[in-house]
Amino acid sequence: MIDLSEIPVAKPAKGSAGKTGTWRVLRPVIRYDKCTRCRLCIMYCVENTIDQEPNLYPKIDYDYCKGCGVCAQVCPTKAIAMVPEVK
Amino acid sequence: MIDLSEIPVAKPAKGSAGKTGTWRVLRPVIRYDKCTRCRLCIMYCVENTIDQEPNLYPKIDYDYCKGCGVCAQVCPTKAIAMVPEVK
Amino acid sequence: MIELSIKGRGGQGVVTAGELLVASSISEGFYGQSIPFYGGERRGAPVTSEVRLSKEPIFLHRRVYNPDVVAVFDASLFSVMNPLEGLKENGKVLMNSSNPRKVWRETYVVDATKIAQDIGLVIAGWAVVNTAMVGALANLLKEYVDLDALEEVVKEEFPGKLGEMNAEAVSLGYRGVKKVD
Amino acid sequence: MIELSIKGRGGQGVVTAGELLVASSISEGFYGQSIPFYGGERRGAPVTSEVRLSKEPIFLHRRVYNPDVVAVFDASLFSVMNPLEGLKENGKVLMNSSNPRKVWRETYVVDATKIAQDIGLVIAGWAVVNTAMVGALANLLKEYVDLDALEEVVKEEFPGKLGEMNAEAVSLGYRGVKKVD
Amino acid sequence: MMFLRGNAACPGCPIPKELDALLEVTGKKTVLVVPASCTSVILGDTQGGQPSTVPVIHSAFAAAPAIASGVAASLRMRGEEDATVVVWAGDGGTGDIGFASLSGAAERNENILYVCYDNEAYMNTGIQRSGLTPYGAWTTTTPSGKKEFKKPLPLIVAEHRVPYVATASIAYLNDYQSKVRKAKSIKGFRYIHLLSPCPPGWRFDAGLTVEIAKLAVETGVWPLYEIENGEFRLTSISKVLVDKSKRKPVEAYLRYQGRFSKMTPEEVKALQDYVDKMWEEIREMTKK
Amino acid sequence: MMFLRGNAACPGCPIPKELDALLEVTGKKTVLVVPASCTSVILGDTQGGQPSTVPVIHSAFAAAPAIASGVAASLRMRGEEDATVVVWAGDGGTGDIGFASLSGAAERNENILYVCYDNEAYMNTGIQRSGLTPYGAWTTTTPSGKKEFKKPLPLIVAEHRVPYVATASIAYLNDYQSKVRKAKSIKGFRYIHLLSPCPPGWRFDAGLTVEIAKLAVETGVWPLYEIENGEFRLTSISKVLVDKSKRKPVEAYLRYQGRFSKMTPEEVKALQDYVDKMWEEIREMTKK
Amino acid sequence: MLVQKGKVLALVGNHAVAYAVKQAKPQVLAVFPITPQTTMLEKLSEYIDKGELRAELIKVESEHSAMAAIFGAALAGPRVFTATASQGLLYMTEMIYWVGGQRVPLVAAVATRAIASPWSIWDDHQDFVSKRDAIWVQMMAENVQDAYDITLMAFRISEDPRVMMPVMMGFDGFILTHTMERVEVLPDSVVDEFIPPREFKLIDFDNPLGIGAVATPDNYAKYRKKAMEAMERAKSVIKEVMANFEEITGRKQYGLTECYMCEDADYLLVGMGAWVGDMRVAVSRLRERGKKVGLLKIRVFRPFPREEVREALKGRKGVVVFDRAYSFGSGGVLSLEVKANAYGLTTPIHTVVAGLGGKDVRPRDIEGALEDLTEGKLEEERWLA
Amino acid sequence: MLVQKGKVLALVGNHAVAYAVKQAKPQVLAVFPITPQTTMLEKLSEYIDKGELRAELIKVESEHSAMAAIFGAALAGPRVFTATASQGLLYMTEMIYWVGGQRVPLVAAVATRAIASPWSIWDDHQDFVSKRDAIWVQMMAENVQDAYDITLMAFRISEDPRVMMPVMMGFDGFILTHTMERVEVLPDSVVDEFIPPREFKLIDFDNPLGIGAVATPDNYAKYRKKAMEAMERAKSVIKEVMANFEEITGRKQYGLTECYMCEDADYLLVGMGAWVGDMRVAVSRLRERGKKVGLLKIRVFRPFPREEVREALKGRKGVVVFDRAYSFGSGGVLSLEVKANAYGLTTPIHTVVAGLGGKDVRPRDIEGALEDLTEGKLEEERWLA
Ligand SMILES: Cc1ncc(C[n+]2csc(CCOP(=O)(O)OP(=O)(O)O)c2C)c(N)n1
Ligand SMILES: Cc1ncc(C[n+]2csc(CCOP(=O)(O)OP(=O)(O)O)c2C)c(N)n1
Ligand code: SF4
Ligand code: SF4
Ligand code: SF4
Ligand code: SF4
Ligand code: SF4
Ligand code: SF4
Ligand SMILES: [Mg+2]
Ligand SMILES: [Mg+2]
Repeated sequence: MIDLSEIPVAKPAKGSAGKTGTWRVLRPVIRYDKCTRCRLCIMYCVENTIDQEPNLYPKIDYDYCKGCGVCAQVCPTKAIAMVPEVK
Repeated sequence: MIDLSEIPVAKPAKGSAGKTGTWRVLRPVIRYDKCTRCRLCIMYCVENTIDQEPNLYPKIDYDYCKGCGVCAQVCPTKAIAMVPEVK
Repeated sequence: MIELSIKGRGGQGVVTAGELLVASSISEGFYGQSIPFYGGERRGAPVTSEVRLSKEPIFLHRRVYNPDVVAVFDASLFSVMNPLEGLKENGKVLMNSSNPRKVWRETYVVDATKIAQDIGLVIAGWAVVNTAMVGALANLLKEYVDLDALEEVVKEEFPGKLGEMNAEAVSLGYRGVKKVD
Repeated sequence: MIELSIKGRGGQGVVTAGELLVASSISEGFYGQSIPFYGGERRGAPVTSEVRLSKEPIFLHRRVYNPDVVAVFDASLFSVMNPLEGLKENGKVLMNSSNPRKVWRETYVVDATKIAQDIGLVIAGWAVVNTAMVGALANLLKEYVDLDALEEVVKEEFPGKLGEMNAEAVSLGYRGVKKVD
Repeated sequence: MMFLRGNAACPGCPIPKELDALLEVTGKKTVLVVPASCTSVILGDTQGGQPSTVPVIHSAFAAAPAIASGVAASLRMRGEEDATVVVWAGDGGTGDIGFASLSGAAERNENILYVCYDNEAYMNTGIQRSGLTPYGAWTTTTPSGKKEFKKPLPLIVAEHRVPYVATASIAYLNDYQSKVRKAKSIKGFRYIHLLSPCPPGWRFDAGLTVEIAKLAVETGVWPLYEIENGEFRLTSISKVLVDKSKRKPVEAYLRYQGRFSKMTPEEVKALQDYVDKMWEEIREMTKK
Repeated sequence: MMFLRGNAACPGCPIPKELDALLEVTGKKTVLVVPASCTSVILGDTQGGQPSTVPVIHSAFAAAPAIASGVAASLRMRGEEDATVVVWAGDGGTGDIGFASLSGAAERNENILYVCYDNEAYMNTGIQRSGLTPYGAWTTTTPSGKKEFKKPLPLIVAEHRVPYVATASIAYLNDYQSKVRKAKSIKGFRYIHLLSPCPPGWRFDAGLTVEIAKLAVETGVWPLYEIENGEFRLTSISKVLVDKSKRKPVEAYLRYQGRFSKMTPEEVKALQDYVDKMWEEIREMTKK
Repeated sequence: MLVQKGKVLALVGNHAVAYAVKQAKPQVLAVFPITPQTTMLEKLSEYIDKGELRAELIKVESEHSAMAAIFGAALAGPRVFTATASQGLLYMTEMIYWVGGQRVPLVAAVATRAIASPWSIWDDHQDFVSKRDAIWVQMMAENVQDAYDITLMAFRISEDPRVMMPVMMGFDGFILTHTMERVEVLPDSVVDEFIPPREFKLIDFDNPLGIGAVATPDNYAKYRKKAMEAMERAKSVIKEVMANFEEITGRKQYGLTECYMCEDADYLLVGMGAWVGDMRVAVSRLRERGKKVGLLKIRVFRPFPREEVREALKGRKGVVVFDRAYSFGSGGVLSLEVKANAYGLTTPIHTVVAGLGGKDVRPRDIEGALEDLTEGKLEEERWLA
Repeated sequence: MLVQKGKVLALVGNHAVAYAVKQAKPQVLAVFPITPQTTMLEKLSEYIDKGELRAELIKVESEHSAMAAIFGAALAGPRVFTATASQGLLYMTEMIYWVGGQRVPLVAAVATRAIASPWSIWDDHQDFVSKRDAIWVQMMAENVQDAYDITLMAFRISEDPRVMMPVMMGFDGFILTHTMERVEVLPDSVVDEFIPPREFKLIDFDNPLGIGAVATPDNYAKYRKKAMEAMERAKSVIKEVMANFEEITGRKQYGLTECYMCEDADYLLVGMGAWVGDMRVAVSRLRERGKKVGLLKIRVFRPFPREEVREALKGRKGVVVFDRAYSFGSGGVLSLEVKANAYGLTTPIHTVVAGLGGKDVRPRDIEGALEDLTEGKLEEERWLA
């Protein structure tokens, strides 16, 4: 078979650009009391970094969430707050 | 000024491909008795090889006419005959 | 090795003529080379094709400057160019002509036009003279070209009826060639 | 010649910081070189810019491996990488921080974030810390960078009101830098 | 999840989501052909790996439709016609340098799904004008705003008489995915043109990506439609926007974007007129 | 006479006449930009000279619109805006390899007059299929006839919203010249698409060039029209051909051409249907 | 030694190559017409139309797309082929480097032709050599038989896992492409055995790769080093393949170079391509006149046969390289290669630049230069123009 | 000697070149963005937008069209300019040869960058050298000042009626394009005098020419010979222009090459581009350690400074050429040039291939190789990868 080390290719990997969560300046924080489990944040998180828990609540993967704030914008109940990362 | 001999260019010339009349197999011959001086042959000669004489009759420049027969086809009075070149 | 130059006009099958000779020579186990010269060739415009035939492998790839044989498809070419340029002193000329005029020390003629017309090999008003010319050349080049082999090659090149007609032209050309004294 | 490494994040003006230092050094008749390192840099992603300052012409073009000075725009970088990699034993570190923690033998801090916020240098929620950091660096690099010249350069780079504010940040940074013992 | 997190897209960039939504529909047997663009960078590197869970062929800037044609031919030869060959290209790769290649593949009716994600400039090289940059927009090569109108690419492609052409938007994910689904079910050359807001390039706050995409549709700047075998059909919310009164003024769309901030009122009006005229044409087309 | 006799065009080739008729209108202050094509050969050589009496820039196959853009910019700088910069290109150079370059120039609305003389194949290299080869036509690369329909290039160019697009035919010289005249009077990107019969390539007797060109129009295969600022208008004899009964059957056009000789009756019908459908669309367009 | 006698055919070069391609059974082709390659494309179209070759021919709109299309096709597994010349080869430059860098096995034939401006459709080698840095194996044919042979070997060399690299077969435009010669073709079954089934395949839905993703500097340099090593390995693979081919056909293959009448030669002529045949004749004639001359034919241009050339040049009194391509501002391209690779030797090396833009090279040109060389009258660089 | 002191600015390479271009007053530009050239394009856009440069910038849709557009523009008289890199330079290959063959004076800047596949945006010289046959003068800058200087000189050299040829100015991507350095710029008036008004114009309605028409073989070869001669003439023209520039600026220009610490050097390092600066430092350090080493910088790559290189190499004990570009299957490209042009000498020449795809070259790499050379421990070819 062919020797793949000879040929420039990339293999699938989570975190191909590293832990992109470290890029975050603002952190999205879900106030579960306000959350209606509508899933809009999951649907629109441009990074795919919101997981749906078994209880249907959204959960953010902070290792990779870049803190863009799209989820906060699309949340109909304003359940997501963007808070500055502690330095 | 620049030396044009250094640079690949062509200058305008009649007969850039030589005396293309020698390509002719059939020769268009105008029967002036049938010609109505309508100028259609002049207009449509694809080679531009039919001149208009002062008397408005068409005259073929056999040095360059390639003998395609378009003039004969467009002549409304069939005044142009295509005759084999004598070998 | 023998070198030929075939002169004709765009549309007369000059290149095919060269290839037929070469193919039949090769089919006989010999060697051959057909070199067309391409310009912006047009129907009616002068065209040259060059041929080498040999019993030994041919190494040369340059053009033929001093042919042993020149074949002229169309006498009117003399008014446009000198088809015999470079021809060896002791070379041969084959003319398609009805008029046995001597143009070189050793001149042959064949009336390829008439042969073609008689057989009905006429396309868009043009007599297809190349196969008759090739037949005539075969006669001059017996050492390299075998008539039967040539006819086979012609039949392979032109399918069906057309092949028959062309093979006949070859044969008539072969037989119709005459030396001009 | 002195070599610097400036570490920050995409969007913090790390490259501009290096260029401001170099430009002011050059405007003083010295030599300087600012070498940004480009990857697919993104807002928030770690970014490095390297600087050489010298009184003699600089010939080197390779990257800076053993800086004399490292400036860290954002303490959180320590969790992503080692910003002090290669720093000379006797080198200096300048941290943007409100917390005077010693990270190297010779450590300096300036609260560039606060300076920026106080002046109102905040864009899209981000404090613009680069000019305050550059001011602080000028204090550590007096031999090569003159405060007035630097302020001039900053005003040239940022037109109008923004220039004023940034020049003030430079000045506050210059004065606000403290050695951590 | 078909597109893995932790990639090099800018915060707020819709591309990862757009790709994930695409792959969700086309599935594992998809080949992505990606010419030089922001996506090339997002797709990782030989060291860190790639976020894509399907094969990716990186392509020279002008070559993607041809590469895809080759892949499609090979898959046909391999008897794997159930796989989907997708070109995923930016507006520059699609409408500028690669356009002859696209047009050729369309004319040959190659069996590929072409998706142009349109961020309306060369973003990977740092925001330069493309043929698809809209009128009035600032880029680094149009410092005073672009003077020409956006090249109407979906219609130009449709004029090639390919079986399927559609527009889409990240804000209308269902509409987008159902178009991908329809495209997947069709053989031949299929084209989806996806407006893809870019926070740094369009100069808006990263959190507004979806909002901006929505406004593009609501103001009528970006009509959602599909053209199936020559038949034009508005889709989703755009269906009601033929009525001008239902459309927000384009100004509502321009407002949030720094790239339009220097437009004069006259220019804004010119753009509004352009959009209104476009809708007049759309009205004609829907009548057919 | 603007185009000199004694050039390398095949007997019966309409190109010399087409160029002469063009130059008659655009005059001495014309620059011809000519990409690789039969015309490159017709335009002579450095030894024997050229038949053109105006400057010619020979161009790489894909480069003509860009070269013309450069010439136009220079002439603007020289203050010679009265000169006409003409791209004279074959169908292959226009619709295939050079199409990105054309599309780019159109989008930038460059001040050039683009004439595509369309002989419906790569003739200079000996009759290979182009994107503009019509359905059913034999070429050396479509030995059993082309399976795709002709790329509708004038309409694709028109979809770029350029100020002027027109079709023309050598058989209707007045129509052609008046379109050139109108184009000359307009600023910006102008496009004329000229059907240009080729005796050896289409396999017809050289004397029939004008006749074939006429039949293309009379059968409706080649409608004559112009699109000025988006306004579509039939011209010359085509005006009456919206009425199907006025059109000759396409078969009348195909009959004389060897390239169509192997078409099956079904294929002929498919082509007739295609033409009829095209005229339905034309009817729609004329209504607007 | 099993020598498989094949059929003898009379073929023009383009048809001989098409024939070899047909026998190699590629499944995807993408070819854009350009003189003097076009008749090869036409013949391939005909094969496919007649069902003699089961393949798809993608009728791309440009050469950039031709190379791109077969690149894409090759990644998915099938054997692929394209052909071009001159402007076409230049137009696909980006993709030429692309497939080289990606190490994709495929074969391209180049019907060599001069480069514009000004336009010229005639032969020289300027196009072929313009790709000498691009991680391609490059071989050049002397005659029509050679073009057929090299095309077959090219597929095998290209796909050899030790090489894994595109191969370019160059042959002189018109001079070979349009010249009919005697060609002995192998039986299909022998070809089937000679070229084993292709194993290369990068598109695999169960092992999804990002083909050609960004390489950071360290990675990039590493890949390039591997390419260099593969190129060096290619030398022995090519020799191995040639030896095998010689065994099968009984036709002497020599290797990367061939040294003709070299044994006791004081003077050496070096050349590549179709005029090597003419050089053979020139050398024989001079030999007849008692001149101790020989001929070194370069058959493989990349990897350049450094060792063979050095060996051949050693101890000669003088060498003349005939060049049909020129690197303006430095020298004849083949000359530069020979000199650089023979650096350290002291045999004087002269250059004759000839045949540019199809200028025919006459017997007296070759013999004349060679004779002048033996007599110390040859300039360091002579232009026949 | 009138030395015109100019302004001192701090500029990144791309802006320095843009500044020089602005001063040369081209009237038509056509540039397509590509990393790492893009910021030059952006700066030029800004100049035009602000009215500081009166020119049209044609926003072409590709690099092929960029070169085509300025080609067309240049024929009509105006001064023109473009810039590109890597894939862009490859994509315009056909037009690069076109303008060279047509002998059109124009200037192109190349921000050197590695070639895909795999993708790399970082520096090496593979793109620049890929155009070494194309009838272009090629010069390479060492630092930002040099890039500015060469750009100005390029216009003058290109338009010199004895040369009449395009000129390519290469400078290392990122390493120079994005690095800010001290640049002394000339006053506009001095530049106006230094670059005389352009005379070249082929489009003339009263003398209508067919530019680039077919050339029959004899004609073609003749034009190529003239190009070769012009390239040879260019050497003295370049020296003349440099001497003049030196006079004006007081900045030493040396000529086609510069030999640094060469006088008594036993060992010589040869290089081109930005890392020459690092080599200077390496040489100085080794000198400090008592090693007799020197440095030969190649500033003009085409025409290749054959005489200067031979002269510089003569009598050395050893030479190492640092190469940032490789001709796979033959050797380092600069190495090949040096060896071929120095053929006949016996000084051993080694090659170090380094810096491919942006791989940074560290002090120890250069010094190490040089030291190994002096100690007889350097391989014939060393790869730093
Ligand atoms: C031939 C060539 N020219 C230029 C480039 C540089 N380049 C890479 S990506 C890019 C812009 C891509 O724009 P677009 O297609 O719109 O994608 P985006 O980056 O906006 O996502 C350019 C100009 C290149 N890679 N190849
Ligand atoms: C890059 C490139 N590829 C291929 C060619 C070969 N070529 C020259 S003309 C031509 C066909 C031109 O076709 P078209 O534009 O329709 O003009 P026509 O010859 O039919 O008049 C081709 C393929 C070329 N010159 N350059
Ligand atoms: S969008 Fe808001 S309400 Fe809906 S699931 Fe997310 S956090 Fe909960
Ligand atoms: S901030 Fe952005 S990346 Fe993070 S979870 Fe919200 S949408 Fe996703
Ligand atoms: S035969 Fe043809 S070329 Fe001759 S005059 Fe008639 S139309 Fe003209
Ligand atoms: S077309 Fe016939 S009738 Fe008319 S001018 Fe010519 S020859 Fe006379
Ligand atoms: S520049 Fe724009 S398109 Fe590119 S990755 Fe960033 S947000 Fe996405
Ligand atoms: S091949 Fe056709 S288009 Fe070309 S010159 Fe001949 S007739 Fe004219
Ligand atoms: Mg884009
Ligand atoms: Mg055509």
